[in-house]
Amino acid sequence: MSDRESDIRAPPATGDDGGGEVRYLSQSDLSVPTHQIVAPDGSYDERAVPDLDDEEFLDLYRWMVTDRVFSRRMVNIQRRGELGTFGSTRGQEASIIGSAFTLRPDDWLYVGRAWTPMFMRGASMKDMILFWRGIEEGQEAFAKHNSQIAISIGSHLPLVAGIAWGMHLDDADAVATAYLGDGATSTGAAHEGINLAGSLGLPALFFCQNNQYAISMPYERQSGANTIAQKALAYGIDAIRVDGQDVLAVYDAVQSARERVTEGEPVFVESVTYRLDAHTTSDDPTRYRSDEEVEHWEAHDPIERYRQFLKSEGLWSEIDHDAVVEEIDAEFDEALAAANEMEERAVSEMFTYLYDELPPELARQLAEFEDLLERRPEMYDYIEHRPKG
Amino acid sequence: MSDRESDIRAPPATGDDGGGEVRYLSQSDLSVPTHQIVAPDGSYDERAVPDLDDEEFLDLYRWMVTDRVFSRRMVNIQRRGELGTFGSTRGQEASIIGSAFTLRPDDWLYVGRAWTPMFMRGASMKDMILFWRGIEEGQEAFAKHNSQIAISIGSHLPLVAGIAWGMHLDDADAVATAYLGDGATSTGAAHEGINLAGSLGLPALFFCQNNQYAISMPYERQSGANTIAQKALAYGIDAIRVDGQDVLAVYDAVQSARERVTEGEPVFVESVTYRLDAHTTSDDPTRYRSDEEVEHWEAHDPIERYRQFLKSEGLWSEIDHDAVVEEIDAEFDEALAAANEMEERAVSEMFTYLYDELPPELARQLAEFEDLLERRPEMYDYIEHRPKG
Amino acid sequence: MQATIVQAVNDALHTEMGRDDRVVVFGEDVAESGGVFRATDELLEEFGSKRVVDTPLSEIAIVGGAAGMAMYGYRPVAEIQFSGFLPPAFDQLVTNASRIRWRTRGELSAPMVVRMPYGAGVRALEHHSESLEGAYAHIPGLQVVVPSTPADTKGLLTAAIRDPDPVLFMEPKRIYRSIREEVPEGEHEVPIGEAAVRREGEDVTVVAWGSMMPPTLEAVEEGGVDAEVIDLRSISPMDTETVVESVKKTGRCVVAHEGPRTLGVGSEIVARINDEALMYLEAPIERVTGFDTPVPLLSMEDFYFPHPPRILDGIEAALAD
Amino acid sequence: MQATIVQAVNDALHTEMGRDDRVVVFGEDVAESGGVFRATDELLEEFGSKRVVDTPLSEIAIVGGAAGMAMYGYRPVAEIQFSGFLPPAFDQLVTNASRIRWRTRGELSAPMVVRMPYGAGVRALEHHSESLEGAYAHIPGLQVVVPSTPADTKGLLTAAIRDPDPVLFMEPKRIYRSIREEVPEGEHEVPIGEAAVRREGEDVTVVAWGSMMPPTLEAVEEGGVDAEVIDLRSISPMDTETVVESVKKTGRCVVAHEGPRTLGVGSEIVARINDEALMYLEAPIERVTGFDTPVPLLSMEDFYFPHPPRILDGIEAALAD
Ligand SMILES: Cc1ncc(C[n+]2csc(CCOP(=O)(O)OP(=O)(O)O)c2C)c(N)n1
Ligand SMILES: Cc1ncc(C[n+]2csc(CCOP(=O)(O)OP(=O)(O)O)c2C)c(N)n1
Ligand SMILES: [Mg+2]
Ligand SMILES: [Mg+2]
Repeated sequence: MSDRESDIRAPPATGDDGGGEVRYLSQSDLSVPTHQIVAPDGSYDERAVPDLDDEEFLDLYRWMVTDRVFSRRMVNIQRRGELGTFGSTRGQEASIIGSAFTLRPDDWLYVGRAWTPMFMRGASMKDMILFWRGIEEGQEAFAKHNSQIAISIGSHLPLVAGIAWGMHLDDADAVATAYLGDGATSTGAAHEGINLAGSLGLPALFFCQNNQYAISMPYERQSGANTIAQKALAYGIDAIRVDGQDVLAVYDAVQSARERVTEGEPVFVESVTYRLDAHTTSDDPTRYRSDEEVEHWEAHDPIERYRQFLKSEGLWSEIDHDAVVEEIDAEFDEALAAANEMEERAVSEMFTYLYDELPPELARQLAEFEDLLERRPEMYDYIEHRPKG
Repeated sequence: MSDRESDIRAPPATGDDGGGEVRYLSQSDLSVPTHQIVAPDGSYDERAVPDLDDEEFLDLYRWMVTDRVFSRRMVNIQRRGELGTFGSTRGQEASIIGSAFTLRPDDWLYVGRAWTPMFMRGASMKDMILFWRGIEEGQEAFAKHNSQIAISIGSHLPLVAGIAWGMHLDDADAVATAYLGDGATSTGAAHEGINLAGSLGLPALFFCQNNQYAISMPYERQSGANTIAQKALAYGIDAIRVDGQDVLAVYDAVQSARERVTEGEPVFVESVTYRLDAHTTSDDPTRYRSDEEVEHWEAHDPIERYRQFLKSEGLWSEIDHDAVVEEIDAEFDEALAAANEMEERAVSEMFTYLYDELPPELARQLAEFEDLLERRPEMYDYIEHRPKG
Repeated sequence: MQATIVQAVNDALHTEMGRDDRVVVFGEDVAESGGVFRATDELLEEFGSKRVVDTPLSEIAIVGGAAGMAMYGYRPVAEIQFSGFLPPAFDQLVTNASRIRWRTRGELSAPMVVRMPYGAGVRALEHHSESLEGAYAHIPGLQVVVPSTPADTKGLLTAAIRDPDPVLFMEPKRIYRSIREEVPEGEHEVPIGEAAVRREGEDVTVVAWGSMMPPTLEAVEEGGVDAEVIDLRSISPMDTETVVESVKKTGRCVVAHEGPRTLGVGSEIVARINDEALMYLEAPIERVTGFDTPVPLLSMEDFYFPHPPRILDGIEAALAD
Repeated sequence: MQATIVQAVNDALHTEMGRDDRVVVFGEDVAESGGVFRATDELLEEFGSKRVVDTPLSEIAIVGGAAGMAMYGYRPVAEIQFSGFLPPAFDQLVTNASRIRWRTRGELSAPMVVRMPYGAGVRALEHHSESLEGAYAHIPGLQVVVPSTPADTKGLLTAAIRDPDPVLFMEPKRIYRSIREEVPEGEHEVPIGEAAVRREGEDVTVVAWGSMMPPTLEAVEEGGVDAEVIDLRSISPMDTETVVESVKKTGRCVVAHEGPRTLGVGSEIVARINDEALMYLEAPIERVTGFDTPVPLLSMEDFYFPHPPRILDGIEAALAD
């Protein structure tokens, strides 16, 4: 029904094709513009630049560098065996920072591949190290800032719709944001979560980083849809497609989207970007993509592109890049040291956080186990308590 | 990526919006034509009429009447207590018959609200009565004709994708068809099944009867999308929207779709129709829709519209409507009598069809139960063996 | 007030929505039409369309959405139309609802209820008759509650809504309307995790819940057995103590349930009695259960779930040796 | 040939794909990259892109698609990347795969395999460590198989692929590469439904499977116990007879598994022994299991699953009374 307001729903559709050939609705008829402000060659139209002050422009840069340094350091300590595994975000910095820069503290955020947004919302690098070391305090810390990381791909979309529903009931001046990957769009959970937001008109913002791969699966084979943005049409939700290597375009798009969302309309943003590193430290991307392709995208480095912009604006001189990196490295060193201080935790932690009150069977299991650990210290020959993941 | 063939995937999207305003992709920019051949007033353009011979034109009518009579009779015997429950298809005859008329015996078919297609494929009215009486022989009979009815809404879409995948492996000259309702489009299972077909290019045909309601839920609130056809864009699949009260338009659309599918492209068809009766015999539609609305749609009766067409074509005289109804009624009487002959079945049936070979635990449970039934005939005071549903 | 089980559900919802405006009811066909069993009748009229909401046909979104809304601070009571349609949302139970508190070390939690009619015997179609509590109670962090009387239905549903953690509330639809009894007006809470002794006895302990309670009591009556009949009420957490103490007294036990036998809740009860009272057992514990098959379609469904003679047969077997 | 468990998986797939061209392998990252554990390595190269296919990230479509393809006549072997990602497809198991034959009275069937690595201990993230066989084995019509040695892995996977009904094949990823043994070249089939006695003994019966086998054998060795050690191998159907006969001999029993205790497979084993050998029991059966909590994140996951001292403690408890 195109007239959603009519009292009696529309009559059997009237033929607007005059009884001719069967006509197909096809994606080839769809034109999906991609928002861009700074072109790959660094050029841009002054008038399109978002209205930020100098400090904000510089902040965008600092956060992108933070993202890059953090990934580098994490990959590094993982190689040294000080981390279970890690998913680097190198290449996606503009996409991640440009979007998260628009969020406010009351907003909720559920992410996939995007770690720095947690820092932007008040969590610490230490918290993130703990998370990747498999220490529950990481997620606890994120939760304090209305943020969570979802591991089961797509599973968080219904949660985000539910959070947005709560905001809607509250008339809250906030949005619930889900980051998701290209792969996540194929899941039933994502579908149902986004559809719920669309059908109830919930203040949810869906930010999809199309980084071209779901582990080894290229987006072209993930779905028959040429763009991810067009998937929003399935929910009657408006969408923006944006160049994910252009931090200003991402900021501009998500800023606009966030405003619409606060007015009660969910919005879907596809950010076209690229994961330059492996899926995680356990992955070997040479099995499924060419060096040539990676080099091609290396040449579209988002930080480099933004640097061009800062230079054109005369802001570059305000940044001492090496000092910025040094500062972040120092922050990381400190975070790592703090994380390394983590005490071994009591075995009761496994049990006590499951329910508000420990039920009898669980209390019994805990007591038995504590007793066993006391009686059989040889248990510790088998248990690696891994405060370093 | 719009160029799905390129060796290196597309570079960061180039701005085709010249750095201007953020532009939204919105369903309001979408024009979704609705295919129609015979207008509600009975007029049509000769040249658009599908190329069928007279007998086929008459068959369409007979099948539509079969569908209507079958629903009437089933509702009737349900009221008499001779059936558990039943979902009438009154109002959807053009949608159901026009589509199923295009299918071939080697095609597979999984349906929701659509019963006559089973008859068209060789199952009998008796089989359908058995099905609604909760007698497994119904589904067994359908299966012989590569057909099944799915009760869990949306759950069959992945199966149909899998069947289509088999056909694709086989290079079979056949299509796998799923009928689904407007409500089913909200399920994760439907999403994943259709996406699989789209991404692998499987010979699947999705025929969605948008009958405006999922029980009490009107389509406008089922999804934010104005049309269901546009949901196909999410999968890169081509779609047709068709006036589901116009049997020739439905036939034409699905015929065209089926051809494309055999060429290796899945197609999605939305048929806009209306359920005139209750959801099932347990439902009271006056709780959620107005008499006015129902009357409005009664005036768009698909059989009536087709009658107009037959009259204009000079074919109406070849039909003795009352005789047709009488014949179908007789067929139903016979089917009902045959169904009523159903013997009580052995209790072992509950067990023996689960695995190819009865595993020991199940054999044990069966033996115990048979023994019990023998030892305690008072069991039958509690068991209504319901050969009539 | 006199009420049936389904009326008690409705009453609890009315009462709790009136008491706490964080309580929100949603699901398929719950608002406009008041639910396919009328369990949510008149809620829309009384509490309006913001707090009583029809959702799209999407169980994943219903359960996951409830978890999100609960995390945010509301008290969602979501309906799944029939228990056979909860499996699509299994992942949201395992991956999200049951773990929010655990994952965030108590920083967030998911005080939500998923209610659904379960069980066979109402002549419905395939998938409308499941009793899979055995699978759900295996999920750490998820509470599973099954009432068997109108008063308990109100009291336990009230407790479930007020509980700080997620509860799957399974309503015995076969007896939705067959029992009518006095149900307390106004607020009424029955604690989760406590079994009820429906009948004291010395010779054998019979444990059942939900729609198995009437046939169980009938079997005991019929057989003239001096049985202690326990209505488990909470499957998870389970009131092991009440069961074990009773078995220590009687030395014999029967468990009756409707779900499949293998890995059904009966197995867990046997295992717990084994843990704590094995040496009191004078005979094997009898499991009188549904079979390890799907529930037959309606024409033969009556064969599937235990009736009084089958339960009595189990009781007599337990008493035999 | 000498092989590890994961190599045995790969070998079985190569052999069966070579033998029967109806066998098709698909899942996330199984083709181009050969699987995250390399279980499907070189299949794409040998059998081409029509029979070895990377799917979208959609577990519902993978499991449901396998059922459809199997109905149509192929022999799909679908991979779920980690057991924690099977729950989204729970409904396709319950509603479709397990019921195709039953629903059509044998007219159609779903000869399919869903294989997946399960269990904790490889330092992976949340949801990568689950052992929910207790929930899956509760589904009527679904077979659940868990190998513990390379030779069995090949033999049981072969049997699963050839089986006319659906099989959930759970691979113990913690020991994917830690055991290497002789695995028969070419075709090798081990029947589903038969347990293996890994060690004969008189004093106590110890039942385990999958990744619990090495610590179980180690505990027995360590403790110098004269235990009969049974590798269950098939969870469903279960070889009750082998277990019961052994318990009749030893009078004592321990079950060790990794999944949560409540409604874990251990409960079912206790219940079956109760049914058939209660009066032979000289002591309560000990369940040495994972706890009724989610598997802790990696830093504490080692606490979760049973290690030799815990298993030995269970054995000694069973021997004590
Ligand atoms: C439901 C589920 N299935 C499988 C996995 C294993 N897995 C982890 S990440 C990943 C790919 C995700 O791709 P995408 O959504 O594009 O996000 P990206 O990693 O590219 O940021 C897969 C398959 C998972 N975590 N969850
Ligand atoms: C997964 C699932 N959830 C709920 C139901 C209960 N139910 C049966 S039919 C129906 C509505 C279906 O609507 P639609 O898909 O539009 O089909 P229609 O009945 O209109 O033909 C519902 C909610 C079900 N059968 N399956
Ligand atoms: Mg990706
Ligand atoms: Mg409908």
